[in-house]
Amino acid sequence: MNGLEAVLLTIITASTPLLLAAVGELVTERSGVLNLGVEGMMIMGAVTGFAAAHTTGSAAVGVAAAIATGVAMALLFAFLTQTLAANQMATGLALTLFGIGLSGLIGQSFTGLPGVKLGAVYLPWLSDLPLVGPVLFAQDVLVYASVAITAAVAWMFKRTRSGLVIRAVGSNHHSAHALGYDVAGVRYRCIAFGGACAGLAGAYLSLVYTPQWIENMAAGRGWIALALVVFATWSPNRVAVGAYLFGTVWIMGLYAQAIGVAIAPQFLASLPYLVTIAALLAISGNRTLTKVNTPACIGQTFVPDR
Amino acid sequence: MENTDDGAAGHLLEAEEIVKRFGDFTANDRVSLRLRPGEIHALLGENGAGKSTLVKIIYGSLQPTAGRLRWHGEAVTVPSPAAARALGIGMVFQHFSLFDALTVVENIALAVPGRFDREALAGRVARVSEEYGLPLDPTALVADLPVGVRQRIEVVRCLLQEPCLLIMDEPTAVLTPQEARQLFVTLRRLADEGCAVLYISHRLEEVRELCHRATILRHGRVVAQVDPGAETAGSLARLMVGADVQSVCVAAREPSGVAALTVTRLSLPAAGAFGVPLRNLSLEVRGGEVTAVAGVAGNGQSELFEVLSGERPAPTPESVTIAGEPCGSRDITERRRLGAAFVPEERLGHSAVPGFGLGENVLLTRHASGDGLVRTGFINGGRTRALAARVTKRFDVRFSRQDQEANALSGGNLQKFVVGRELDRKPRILVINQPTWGVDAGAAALIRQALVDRAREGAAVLVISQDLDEIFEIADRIAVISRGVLSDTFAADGIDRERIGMLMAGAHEASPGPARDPRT
Amino acid sequence: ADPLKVGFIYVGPIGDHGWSYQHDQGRLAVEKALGKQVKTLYIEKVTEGPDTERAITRLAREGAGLIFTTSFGFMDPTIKVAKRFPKVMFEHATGFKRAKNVATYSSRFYEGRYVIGQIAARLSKTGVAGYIASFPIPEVVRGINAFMLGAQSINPDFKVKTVWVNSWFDPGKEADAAKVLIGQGADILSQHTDSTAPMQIAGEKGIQAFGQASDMIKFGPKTQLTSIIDDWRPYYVRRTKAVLEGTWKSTDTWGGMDTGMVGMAPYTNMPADVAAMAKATEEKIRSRKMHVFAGPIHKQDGSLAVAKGKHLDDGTLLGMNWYVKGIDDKLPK
Amino acid sequence: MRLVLEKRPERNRWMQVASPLLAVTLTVLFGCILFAVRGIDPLHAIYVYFIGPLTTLWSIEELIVKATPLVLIGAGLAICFRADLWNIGAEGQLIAGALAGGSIPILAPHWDSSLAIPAMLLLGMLGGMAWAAVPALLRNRFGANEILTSLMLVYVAQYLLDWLVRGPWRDPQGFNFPKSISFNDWHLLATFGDGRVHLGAVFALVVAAVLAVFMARTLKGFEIRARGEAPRASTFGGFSVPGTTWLCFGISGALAGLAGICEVAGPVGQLQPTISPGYGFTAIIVAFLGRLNPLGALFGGLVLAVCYLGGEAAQVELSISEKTAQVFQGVLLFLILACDTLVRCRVRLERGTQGSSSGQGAAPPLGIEDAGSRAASEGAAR
Ligand SMILES: Nc1ncnc2c1ncn2[C@@H]1O[C@H](COP(=O)(O)OP(=O)(O)OP(=O)(O)O)[C@@H](O)[C@H]1O
Ligand SMILES: Nc1ncnc2c1ncn2[C@@H]1O[C@H](COP(=O)(O)OP(=O)(O)OP(=O)(O)O)[C@@H](O)[C@H]1O
Ligand SMILES: [Mg+2]
Ligand SMILES: [Mg+2]
Repeated sequence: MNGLEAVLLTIITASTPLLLAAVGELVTERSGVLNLGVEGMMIMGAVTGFAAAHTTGSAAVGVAAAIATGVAMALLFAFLTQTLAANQMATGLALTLFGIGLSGLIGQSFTGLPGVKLGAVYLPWLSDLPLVGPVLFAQDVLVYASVAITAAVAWMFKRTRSGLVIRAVGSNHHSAHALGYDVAGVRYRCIAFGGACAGLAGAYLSLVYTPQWIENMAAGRGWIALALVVFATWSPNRVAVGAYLFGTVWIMGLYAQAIGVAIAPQFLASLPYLVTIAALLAISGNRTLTKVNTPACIGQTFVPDR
Repeated sequence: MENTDDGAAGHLLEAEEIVKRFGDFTANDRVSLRLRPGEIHALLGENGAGKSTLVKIIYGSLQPTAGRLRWHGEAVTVPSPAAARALGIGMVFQHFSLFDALTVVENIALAVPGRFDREALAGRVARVSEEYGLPLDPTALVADLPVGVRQRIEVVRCLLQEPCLLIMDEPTAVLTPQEARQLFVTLRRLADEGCAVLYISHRLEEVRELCHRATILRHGRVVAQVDPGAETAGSLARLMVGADVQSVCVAAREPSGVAALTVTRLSLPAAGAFGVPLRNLSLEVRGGEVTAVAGVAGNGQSELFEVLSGERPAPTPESVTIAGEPCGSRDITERRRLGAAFVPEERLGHSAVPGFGLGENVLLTRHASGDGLVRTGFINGGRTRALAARVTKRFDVRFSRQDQEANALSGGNLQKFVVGRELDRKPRILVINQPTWGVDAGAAALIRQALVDRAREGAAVLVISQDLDEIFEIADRIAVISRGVLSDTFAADGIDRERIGMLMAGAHEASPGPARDPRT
Repeated sequence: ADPLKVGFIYVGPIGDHGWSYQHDQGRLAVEKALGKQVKTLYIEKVTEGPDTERAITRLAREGAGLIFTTSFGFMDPTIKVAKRFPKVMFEHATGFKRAKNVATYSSRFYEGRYVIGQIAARLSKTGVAGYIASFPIPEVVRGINAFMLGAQSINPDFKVKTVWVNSWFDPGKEADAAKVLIGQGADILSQHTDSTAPMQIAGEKGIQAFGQASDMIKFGPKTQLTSIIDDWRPYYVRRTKAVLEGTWKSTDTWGGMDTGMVGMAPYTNMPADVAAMAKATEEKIRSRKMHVFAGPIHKQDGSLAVAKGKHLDDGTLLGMNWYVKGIDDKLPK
Repeated sequence: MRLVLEKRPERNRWMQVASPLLAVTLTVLFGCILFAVRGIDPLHAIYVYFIGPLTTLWSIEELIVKATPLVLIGAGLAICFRADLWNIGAEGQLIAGALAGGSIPILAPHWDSSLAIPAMLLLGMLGGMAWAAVPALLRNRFGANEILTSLMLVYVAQYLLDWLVRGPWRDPQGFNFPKSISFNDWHLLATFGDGRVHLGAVFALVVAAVLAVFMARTLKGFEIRARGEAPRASTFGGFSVPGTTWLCFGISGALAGLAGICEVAGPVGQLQPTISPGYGFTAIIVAFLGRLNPLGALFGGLVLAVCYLGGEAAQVELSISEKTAQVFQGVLLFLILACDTLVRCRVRLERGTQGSSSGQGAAPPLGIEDAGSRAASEGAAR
């Protein structure tokens, strides 16, 4: 394995969970809901994914369990914010705190056990190409899935009625309600989709990234995914770009050390967070980028008249 | 009254004994209504009489507490707007149901069943809009469109469904007289084709001109069904209110001639993605007069208001002066200290904090105006409440409990309160945006009278309004705003509706008026 | 008589399969060895900070007669609580502050590092090892130096590449670091962090690795060469017995292979001659025939650290903040 | 059947007090079920968890020690949240305060003066304020989302602290271990009796009371409340949006910084890589439990301290994992939010008679049901 290839592979691994979580949150936010619980859904996906895979010996079951857990967590959020009209920020924070705690509790009996690794899928012919072969075409299913989901979401927003309805609900829930769309229903589904993606991102952590269960293994990735959505101004394509850029920064700190750059490791470790802040600044300065996509109703509670 | 009581045969829609309660409040109380194909039927009533509630029930947005609907003589339930559309009912909402961030064709697609095919639908939109003379660009972003065009989108959206019943909730409130006339042509044509129209409006003259029949609601009950053509505007108003409406008494004016508020060559970029830029605005408001800025909503009125009030700074200090002081960069509190007072358009959330009591809402604008409400940073609760009591008493604000929260007040009462709060200060300059928007006749008369009285006491009053009736009732001088450009100011008795309508539509943009300096 | 209550304060979860796990193994050994004579109590995941003092006090109040506080960050709180409970004996791991009723203990992990350095030099084809390090503190620097000295005793040109992950336990980052190091040409991995992630990555990439703190063979049956094991069992049993017998005294123990505190997991996945060499070295260190930091040792800048015939004293080892000659990386400051 | 909310015309005042109590009660009930499921006598467990910590002087003192930083930070956050500003980086501000205030005992260890403690407290507050000023600045100047920026700064602060105590501020006599020198006695806060309750507890009481008055009685407090309720109206009232942002972040940052310096000059007594077990995040729950009222934060801080201490006691006495305490916190916060709905709305169970509420569950996760075509099919059926 040569150096460049290794670096690219590491970057893809570091970026995939971010992309998965961010694209799910993007759909949620496009429907006008801000779910700050990504971190919590992700960590719960990680623990249940690991537990299910370990118990059954099948990584596929693990992935399914992670998705189901992500959805369940998301539905809890949806019930509080959509049915009970609770504050979205506070509920999202609660979801994160709860997820971190509960995952620890569930994971107690699974710490230190070897996991089931989701294997790579070698695409025939393509994976034999030099450099691009192993980097692009010999990845695990979830890497392909992250790209496919992103493309599907982009297509959905551009071409389909579902995408149109989601954008409408996020842009003006009063009008959408007046036209007869079930605002809460649409949002329930978008939140659930976000949960499924976050769960999948969690599964990636505990089944691919480091195939084992470790407490708090999401390590702030959920928050970075949230920042990525803002950075991408709610565009699926830009979320993908952002996730990979971010993965690169994440890895570059380690890479710099391996080639012998002596900088305080604390500085390199805080680089991703500083870059996130810088990216947020860069994007909030650019008004044309934010113009069309920004869901105008984001974070607002909607209780329809009856 | 010849066709009110004949048999059920031939009726398109019958609403029978509809009751709608919101909590303890009854918005519709056993309302019955019948519509025939081809009939243009007016629904009249004061604010809060229950008109919108009734049509929302017909359109499926709301479910009745009791009562029945019949469609072609058969009992139906309309569980959702989609079901209503499937029956052939279309509706243009009082507050539009459009999406700023979507294109015209996407907005329309949201109300049209079937697969979402952008190109095919754009073709249909173009065809229908041409057929009815309502031109639309399907790819334009709604946010970039003026209000008149937005309404066209709503109408075209209904027409695409080939409706048997078209409901229009106050469609002309935001139109220029010319646009309104164009709409009437469309509506008459639809009626000729056999479509029934249920038409809600506060403009009694146009109801008399357009509608075949009228149902009048008061406090949620039907009080009369009449042939509007056989009534006068005055008699209709009496039916609606249940008493004679006082007209505003305008004393002879003695203008002081002093410009208390001036705007000079003010240009301002659009705020945010969907704002309107202001272009080279100049205006003078003199003491002793009511000056009005007419115009269709969304043409820069809010921007003008914000830059006058100081919520947005002007580009140069001199571009706005108050009482002779350059104020462009001063904040709203400093402007208030110079004797200016402001009443914005939006009552809840702008004029008043919805969750605060009336006392705290008095404090909102008067904490720095020398009433002793705040001493060394601490709020004097007693004085604040006393002041609120004074305002509510003087302006006849009705509420159920002292220190009631603002959002529990009805719209008209809240408007009386926020206007009263400012007038109580006896401001030398008053800027008020849409003073009686959505306020019923009684309250509107009271507010307009108070504005005129204040002007006659020597204050400079600037009224920004889209209601031409109101403007002609109280204004001494009139200017028109359109797409962020302000026309010259005309004496009220030297200009007619026709000319104002043309200016509202943007006529002065095409032919620059003589007052413009050709070099700029 | 009532059983002696023995308390343990852990910094991590006992399921971390690293540091706290190994200490908890010690607790279980105490229970097993002394049966009804003792009862053990523990609190896990105690943050090093305002909560530490309370957690220790709680155990003392519960009637513990001997309390092990098993993380460096527990040092000052241990001393504070010990003052208030003069009848309770305290044992603080890896610290340097003692009192009449506070003993300290630590172990010479670096001895094992010398052995794995030799193995690495024997087995590596590229002549480059990757080293995943936690923090640039003396303990870790000492380990890197010992590893390098061991390797140089076989192959004087051996190279080591270090990545600091700035954490004792961050599997994601450790995994990333492992991949980066492999990409940089390392064909053997050593770690001074606690998670098993590098072992798993090495396995995936088909190279060899050394475990840390505990036997990680479960996570790399084909990967692990050996592992340096922290074995607190003999020490904990010995000290508890001392309390029971009334012979406990405040002492400072820095035990190496000779005391059994540092152990090596079975030598696996390597040719027999390499294993034999490793065993021989291990035996030499255990029997004190050999000192890992025996002179001559040169620092990175070429200056002499210790002359031939002598070895570095414990004071220098405890404060070690320089690399030995032959390491190319700069030590981050 | 479906749950239907009806907005109350006015907030229910009785419910404002009752809802947090209801939430706590429900959490305890949840705990009973959880323990019963795990085969532990629920009544005994609840006693150990929630009553035990209140029964001895020692544990009450520890309760106060634990609650002190929570109340200080929670009261500040309550103000921020009231203004609809989401400062979730209090943990970072706490660290910044500890660093700024701790610089005195580390850089001037021999400065033994009665001014030393006040100077440390002041610097601590300034440090927290400075760290909080960054998200405020970024929001005011660039419109950057304060939730994300303040959170990212937590990580940065942690690494900064880590670097300092392993590098420049390391104890020269500490064998290179990551910690600063232990603060001299004259740089430690006074304690009460021989327990660990320190001056910070007094600050917490005073801060909660002063802030309660500040919010209810002063124009600045009014400004903050108005900003949260209706930002446009507050601008119209003459209050500048950036100004309020500065104010709220300033107050909450200063209080988090104060909590930070009180911790290091109190129970911790030095700088080290970890100085807080996540007080900055837990204080978010405290603020909500106190219904975003500074006095309520006192109540919230004590409830959470009981949760923590009870969790620890349960570990020793019942061998229940410490994670249970964390789950409790999460559940508690959910229940508070759910119960809060009762303040604003009436909740009714309605039988689903209308067509609009049926036939939605079956839709695939992404297939947003097409309202038009549904209507068309219904129309055809008729
Ligand atoms: N063929 C089309 N006709 C009309 N409008 C379109 C068409 N395609 C896209 N749009 C509109 O253009 C806007 C941008 O579309 P798109 O889906 O490309 O956004 P994005 O992918 O989120 O952003 P970006 O293209 O900047 O990455 C959307 O509002 C979309 O509805
Ligand atoms: N969702 C609701 N909850 C409670 N009260 C409501 C609700 N919707 C409307 N109302 C009340 O019902 C009454 C009738 O409202 P409606 O909108 O039908 O009046 P309207 O006749 O259309 O008035 P306008 O001329 O102002 O449009 C008003 O007093 C209004 O405040
Ligand atoms: Mg695109
Ligand atoms: Mg209406």
